[in-house]
Amino acid sequence: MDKIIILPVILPLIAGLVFILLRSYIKVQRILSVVTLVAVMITSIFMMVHINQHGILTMQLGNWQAPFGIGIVADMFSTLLVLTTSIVAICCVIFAFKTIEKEREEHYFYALFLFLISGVIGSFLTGDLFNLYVFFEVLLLASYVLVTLGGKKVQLREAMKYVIINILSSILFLVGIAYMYSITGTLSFAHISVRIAEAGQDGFITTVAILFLLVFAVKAGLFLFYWLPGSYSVPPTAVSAVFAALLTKVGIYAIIRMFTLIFYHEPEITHVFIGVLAALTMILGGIGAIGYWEIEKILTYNVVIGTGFILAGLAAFTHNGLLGATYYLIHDMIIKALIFLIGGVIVYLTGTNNLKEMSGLIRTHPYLGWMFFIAALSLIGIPPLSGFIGKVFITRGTFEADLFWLGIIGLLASLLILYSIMKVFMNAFWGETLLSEEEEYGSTKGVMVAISILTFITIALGIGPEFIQPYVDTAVEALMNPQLYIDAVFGGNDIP
Amino acid sequence: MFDTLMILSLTILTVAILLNLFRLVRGPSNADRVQALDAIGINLISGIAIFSVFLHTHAFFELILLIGILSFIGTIAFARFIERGYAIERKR
Amino acid sequence: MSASAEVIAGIFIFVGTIISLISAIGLVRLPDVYTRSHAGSKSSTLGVLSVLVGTLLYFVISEGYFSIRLILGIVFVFLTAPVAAHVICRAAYRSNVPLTETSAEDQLKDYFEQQSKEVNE
Amino acid sequence: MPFQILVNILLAFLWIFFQDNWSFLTFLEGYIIGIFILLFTRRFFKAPFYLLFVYAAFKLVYVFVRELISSAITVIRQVLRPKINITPGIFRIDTDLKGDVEITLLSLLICLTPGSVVMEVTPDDKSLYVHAMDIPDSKNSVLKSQKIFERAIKDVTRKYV
Amino acid sequence: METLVAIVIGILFTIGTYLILSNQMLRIILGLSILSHAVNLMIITMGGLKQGGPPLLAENTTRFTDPVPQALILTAIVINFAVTAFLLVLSYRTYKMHGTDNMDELRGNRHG
Amino acid sequence: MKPNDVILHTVTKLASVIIFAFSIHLFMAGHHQPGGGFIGGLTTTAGIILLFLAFDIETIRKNLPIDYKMLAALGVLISVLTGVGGLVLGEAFLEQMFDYIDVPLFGNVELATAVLFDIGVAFAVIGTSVSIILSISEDDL
Amino acid sequence: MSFLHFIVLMPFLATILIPFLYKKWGHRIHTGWFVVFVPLTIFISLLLYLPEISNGNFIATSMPWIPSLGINLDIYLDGLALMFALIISGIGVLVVIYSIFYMSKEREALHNFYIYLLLFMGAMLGLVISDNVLALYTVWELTSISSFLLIAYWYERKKSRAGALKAMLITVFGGLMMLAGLIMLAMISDTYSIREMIASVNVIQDSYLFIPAMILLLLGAFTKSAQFPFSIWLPDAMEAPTPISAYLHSATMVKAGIYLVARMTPIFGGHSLWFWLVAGIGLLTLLYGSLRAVRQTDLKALLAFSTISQLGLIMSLLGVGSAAYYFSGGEQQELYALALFAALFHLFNHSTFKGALFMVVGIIDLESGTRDIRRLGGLMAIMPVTFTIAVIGSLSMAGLPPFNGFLSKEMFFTGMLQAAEVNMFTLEGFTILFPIIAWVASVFTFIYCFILLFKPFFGSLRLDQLPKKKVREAPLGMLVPPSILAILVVVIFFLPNVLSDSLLKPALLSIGPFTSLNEIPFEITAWHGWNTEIYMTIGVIVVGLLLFFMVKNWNSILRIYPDNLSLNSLYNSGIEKMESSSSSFTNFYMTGSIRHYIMYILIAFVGILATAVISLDSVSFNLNFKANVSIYDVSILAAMVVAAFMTLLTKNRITAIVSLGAVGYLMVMVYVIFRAPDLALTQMVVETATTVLFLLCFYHLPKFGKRIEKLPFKLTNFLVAISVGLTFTVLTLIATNHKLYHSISSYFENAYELAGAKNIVNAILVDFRGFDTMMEIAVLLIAGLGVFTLIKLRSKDGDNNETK
Ligand code: NA
Ligand code: NA
Repeated sequence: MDKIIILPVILPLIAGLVFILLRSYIKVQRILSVVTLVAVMITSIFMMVHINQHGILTMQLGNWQAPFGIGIVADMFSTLLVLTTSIVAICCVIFAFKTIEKEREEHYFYALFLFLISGVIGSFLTGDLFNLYVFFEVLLLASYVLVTLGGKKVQLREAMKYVIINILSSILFLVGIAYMYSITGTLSFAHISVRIAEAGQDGFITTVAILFLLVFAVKAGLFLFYWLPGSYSVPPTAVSAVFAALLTKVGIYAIIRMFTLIFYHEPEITHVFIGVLAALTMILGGIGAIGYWEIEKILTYNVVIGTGFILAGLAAFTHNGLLGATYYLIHDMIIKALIFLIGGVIVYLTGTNNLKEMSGLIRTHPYLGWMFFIAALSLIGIPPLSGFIGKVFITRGTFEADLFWLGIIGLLASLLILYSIMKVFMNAFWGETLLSEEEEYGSTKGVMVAISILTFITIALGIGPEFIQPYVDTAVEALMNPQLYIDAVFGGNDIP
Repeated sequence: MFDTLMILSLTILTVAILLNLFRLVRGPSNADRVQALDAIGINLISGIAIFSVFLHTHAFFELILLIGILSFIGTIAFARFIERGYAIERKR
Repeated sequence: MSASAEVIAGIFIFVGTIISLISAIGLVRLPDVYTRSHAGSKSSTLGVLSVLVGTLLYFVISEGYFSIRLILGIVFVFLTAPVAAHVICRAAYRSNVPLTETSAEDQLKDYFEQQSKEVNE
Repeated sequence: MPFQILVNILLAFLWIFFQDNWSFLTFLEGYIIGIFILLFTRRFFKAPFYLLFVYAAFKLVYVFVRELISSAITVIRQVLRPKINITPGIFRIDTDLKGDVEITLLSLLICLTPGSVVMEVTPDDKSLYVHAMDIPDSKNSVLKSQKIFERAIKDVTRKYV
Repeated sequence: METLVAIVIGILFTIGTYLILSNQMLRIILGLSILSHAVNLMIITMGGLKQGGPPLLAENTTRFTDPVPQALILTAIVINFAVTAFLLVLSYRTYKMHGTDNMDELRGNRHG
Repeated sequence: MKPNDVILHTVTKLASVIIFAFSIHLFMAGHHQPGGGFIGGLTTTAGIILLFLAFDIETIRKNLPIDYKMLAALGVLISVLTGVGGLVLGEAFLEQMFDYIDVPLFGNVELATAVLFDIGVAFAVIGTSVSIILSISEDDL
Repeated sequence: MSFLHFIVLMPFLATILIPFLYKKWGHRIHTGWFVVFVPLTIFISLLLYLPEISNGNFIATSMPWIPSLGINLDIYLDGLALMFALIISGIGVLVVIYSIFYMSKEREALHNFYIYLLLFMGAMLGLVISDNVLALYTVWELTSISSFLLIAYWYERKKSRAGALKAMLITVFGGLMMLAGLIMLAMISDTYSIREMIASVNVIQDSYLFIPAMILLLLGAFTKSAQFPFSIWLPDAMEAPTPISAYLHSATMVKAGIYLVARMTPIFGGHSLWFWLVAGIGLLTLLYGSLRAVRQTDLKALLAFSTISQLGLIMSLLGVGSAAYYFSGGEQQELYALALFAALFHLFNHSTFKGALFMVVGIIDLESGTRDIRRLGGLMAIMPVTFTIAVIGSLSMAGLPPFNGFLSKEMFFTGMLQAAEVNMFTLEGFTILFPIIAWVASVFTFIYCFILLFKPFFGSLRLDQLPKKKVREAPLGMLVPPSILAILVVVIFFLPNVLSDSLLKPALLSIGPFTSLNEIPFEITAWHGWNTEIYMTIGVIVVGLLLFFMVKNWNSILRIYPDNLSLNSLYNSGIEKMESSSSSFTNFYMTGSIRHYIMYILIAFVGILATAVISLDSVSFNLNFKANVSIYDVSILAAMVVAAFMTLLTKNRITAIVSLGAVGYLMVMVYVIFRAPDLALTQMVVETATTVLFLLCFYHLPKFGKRIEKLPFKLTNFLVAISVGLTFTVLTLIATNHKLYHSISSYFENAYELAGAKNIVNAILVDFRGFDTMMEIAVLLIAGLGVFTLIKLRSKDGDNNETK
């Protein structure tokens, strides 16, 4: 059973490789990509069930005992993210069938897409600091190519910035790894954790912790998000939806992983600092979101707000805070994909990105409109949709940690989300209908499946969190108790 | 004694590389730079050979040939580039 | 055994580096790219060959280790250095890098002019 | 000639089997013994004894090295002068060598002659344009050694093949 | 040794940073490359410098330098090469499409 | 006037043979000496590029008809599949196996799946680097 | 799931059916006829619980939602809940009937209308019977959303959309604050159940979160109930169809805030801040609403402000009544509890007369085509029934007998007079203002009630002023619902204690300091003798009538207050300013300039790291320059630094590239001196390849330095660069001196036994950490694909810019 935990990483990878060999067989690629992702989804469900019964799943690659080899560690938190990733990926790839031009498909779109997913999942599952860097690079490279795929002027321009910033942050990531290696002489998360716990998290280690925080902050769009709005708005919808849903989450995941497993000894410094950054992120993101009239910008700044909100849960560093963060993380992946997909369809239908130039779509596209509305409510955290539980428990967590300002800012941020997202709804869907269906620049044919699935999920997650609650609880329990992770990695072996 | 000689040799070589660097920087033509680069490559080979003796290791013998190869390829590439404006020809 | 290795290798290596230094000086001092190519290609080639031979002998004598890799390296440098010089000079000439003012004659220029005349006709 | 080399190598391996000692030195022993065997049996082969070719090749290499050293010394002398006093220039030499290998070898050798670099080969492979570092000095020595080179090359490429 | 290298790393960081704050594409990329070198230098420094022979068991030595940083740098070098190759071609294409290599002219209509 | 590349071509033929031999050496030696799949692959690439430089793309393509992107993908695939091999045999992913067997003529020879893995690496490196160079060259750079 | 759950869920379930019904029969039978059964059933079912509740009992039942988190659909039906539930469902029935005649089945998308309405109804029912605060919050927000949808029912109209958004923003804001407050309460009391919270009221009152939770909850209540200054959304909400205004914005939704305050009174009552906030804001709202109402020319707007005012009245009573909790028993407690009782009574009354009045206005609007009182007049003759209802409604609102408004108004005065006696809280002198404000507000209430009654119905009918040429009495169906309410208004006046015993007292039991019904002493009587209250009422009538007839003479005084300073225009300009300033703020730092972004990131890194390392007192290292260093080390490193500087200083692209190459090749040497053969090999090849790529990509670009960089530009760059360099030097120095453990690498020295390899680095790469390598070549492959696609897949949008 342990063996299957590598599948979510390598299945998409293998599929992508096969796609390169099958370059001209687009139909086969389409089918295979869905099949692969469904397989990943099923695997992760199996993993979840298994973890809940038997504890954290690990696999030491090459059978080299920890900490010498690279370990793949699937705790519940990771696995939940893997599952969500696979679902989001399935929806986005289905969406891509109808919306990605043939040219892009022939230029390895599906391969790149699956490489991206493989990188994301790998980042969630790896138990090794340097391997995390490698997976970051996998997903980043794939994202670079996906951003530029198509070669439009604006794509190239924004890709330049995106790539440069990410290279810079990868360099700083390596700096962190170097320091970490100097201090602890090891790379496995679990082993680092053990060694730091043993030696005590002194001032310099805390400094290095903050270095890692800042590195991941760039990736997550936590406070250092400046690169994000531009690059998320240029690729095709299916891609920007995946970006919005997954890429920042990897950074968030890394922050949560490091600050629950390794740097958990000085929360008054590190976690409060995370809280400050989270608050600033929500404020800046919120201000950004309400100021604009372009759909893509509004949605992108919402990604930023989401990041801040999730990390507010980590800043709290209580059981409830992390519970909320986990729920909200899952929710945010789903909902960002959904809202970006719908946003893309709106732009596609109206031929414009500017809200002032569109109106009254609800008459011609009622389902789209109501799904947008539901998505919007979910984004705001209105119950009983998926954002609610996360919102409540993150807020409760911050209160428990006496970070009232953070909790209140989080709630006020959802007001800004409300304003920005309702602006989209009211301008795009309400008002006089400008275009008849024949005059529209595109149609919703074939794209509603993905959107409907995601809408269904956001509703289902909101109404039925009880079904995943045991899993989320297991996840949070492990996050709050690093020893579980460490024991799973080292098994019964001695820790050098 | 021998070690001192090796260090002396290395120092001389370093001076040589610095002089080549001067030419590399100074130009004035790109051909000059390629020339300097080629010479640096050659000097690097010497340097690594000396290090191998000095450190008493075979570990860097591969590097010697490799530098030779790359230096050659690099020189050819740059020279072609200077000559034609492109390095690799599509079709004759 | 080791002492003789050190003596022989030391001589070869030291001479080699001196030659390299001189060729580097040449590279700095000589007036144009063509004259510099003489220093660059030949002197430094000799220098590196001397060092490599010294190294080879050092390991042969001290350890009985006869390195094919080093031999191959020597051969390769020997083979390619003149080509490099040739290609660089040709490129320089074809990209119109002028000869130094003290140059006496330039038959190639005449040849090129004649060739382009033929093409034009 | 290739056939002879092959036989020689086979003999070397045979020697290793006899000695039951897998090492480079044993191989070398076997190879040298093989040379002698081939020398004795050379009349059975139609081609001239291949070591003659090897000899010619070595001679060529010797010429190479000699030229290299002398050319280097010439250059070094110039470089180390307090004031460099040279009159460089480009001149043409014609050759009767044929084929890529011969032309190449000649060019390489010329490149290694004191103070001269081949700049161009005419498309008909008949003439080489050579840059000399110091025309009065180099031009004559190039023209002189051209003949030696051409013979040495022909020895390798034509005589013993 | 470590002190010296640390200072060199600092200098490389300074130069690299100065370069990436430039407006020209090329200088930015050059800066990133210098930063990468600095980081690789940093990683190898963290394993301890010159504390044994090359990590080859065939060599006659009992102490080896730390092989792990070397392996890490190898991976990092390759990845960095991949990224740089992509970035270079990207910048070339960007230059071609936009007709400028000045990043200041590539701001776009604000960040959209 | 088109230059006469006779010198270059002749030396290139010889040099590239040396380079290819060397790259195979680097690859094979990698397990015990400096080298390995990556560096071996890159050296092979160097050889191929030398050919491209001295000759031209079409000529080399005719003589070495390889789709380098596919080669790269195949390489990665081989590496992944050696990993999967361990998995299929009930071991961990990427479990490498090695053994020493006696082969007549070659004596005691080490067989390691790591070599297979490394072949994948080499293919990937060759495929990628050559296809990068080719892509760029086929543009009007 | 209990029957009560079913009742609450019924409206939601019905929403699923509506589209089908509408599609199937919508064009023949008005959809409202199906819908009306929902509130009717609910109303009747609830009535079944009345006897039980009237006896002072309650019904609690639960249905799991997220039981493992303690979040369930707990229902708690007590007096307060039942009273609200009956109002909601009862008026719901009337409104639906009314809407059947108001909303045209030909022109309107009725399925949407009724879905929203049912959603709202369900939410509202859920709100009042929910015991779980998170479930309460759920439906609380749902009321905001359904209200949003209803206000914007005519979404083509700009005003509808703006009104809807405003209402949603304000009420959701309040909801969020309320959520924060509820979470605090839940945290303190460790339960999500309101009942359990009330049970552990001592713990809550001792908590330092008591005051924050109170304020947050009040924010929720005040926004929802349109208390000053959050009242601005309510007038704009009048864009909704009139049945909706009648239902949501008079009888139900706005009372959610009242409900919350009432519900929370057992927790917060007795605290001075609660008293001052609730009563004070309530009075302020009362005054503000009545003053603003007088000025309105739109009938619905007038009603809106009157609603604000009346809600303020109820709120102030709840505030004063909360003082009852200050006492433990006794006459004082009783007197204050009377205010609570009055609040509940007036709340009920208000639902009746205000509902009726809205329907009246709807009739006027529909039949005459306008709601503008400057154009209306003389409708009394044409619309006798409507007029009668209007008389009953407005006089009740004005507080005149024989209508229920009179009774509760009298009790209101009693309460306020009682408040003036308050001496247990600080600032006692101010309480004297309570009755004064109450009286002044009542005067204005009287005036606007008369305006409402006189302007449309008296005077002369000027048909030319009206959009509709033919003005008629409304159809019977439209008259029945308001008539029922009007009858109630009268009936309650005469039989107040029926209502009191069956509903008000059980409700008071829920919120007041009583443990059983028997303890509640209040009897409602129309006549108390000549007490202060009756003099106040007479004063109201006299002064009110005077002012009403002289309205032209003083009305302009109210207009002195400039419109653009009003809360509403503050909101409007605030929203605009917020948008423009936030976009200009964001544009200020989101410049699109990569240099700026890098600058932010680096400054953040350096600033934060430097602060961290200094403030955490961890700068410690020993500078040992000499150990282990030889001359060639220094030369190589120096050469590298020089080459790097060359890269920086040169103006020539090629020189820069080549200098970078030199740095790379010197790295090869560095790897050699640091005993890293594999690295040296790899670096060698990679550096060459990189340099070649650099040259290929940048050879044709023009020379550097066309644009001269200004000094400030250079200086900033220099400063940032220096600080980055310095920071990482120091950090690296610390790191090298901060090795706490031996590296794991000694394990790998057994590579030959473990992995059969003598090259340890290679063993790590292909075996120990083979996974890294596997993904690394994947990275390489992706980069290769990227280069390929960049060159091969081109967009046409840049053709004109392709520069050769
Ligand atoms: Na619009
Ligand atoms: Na010569």
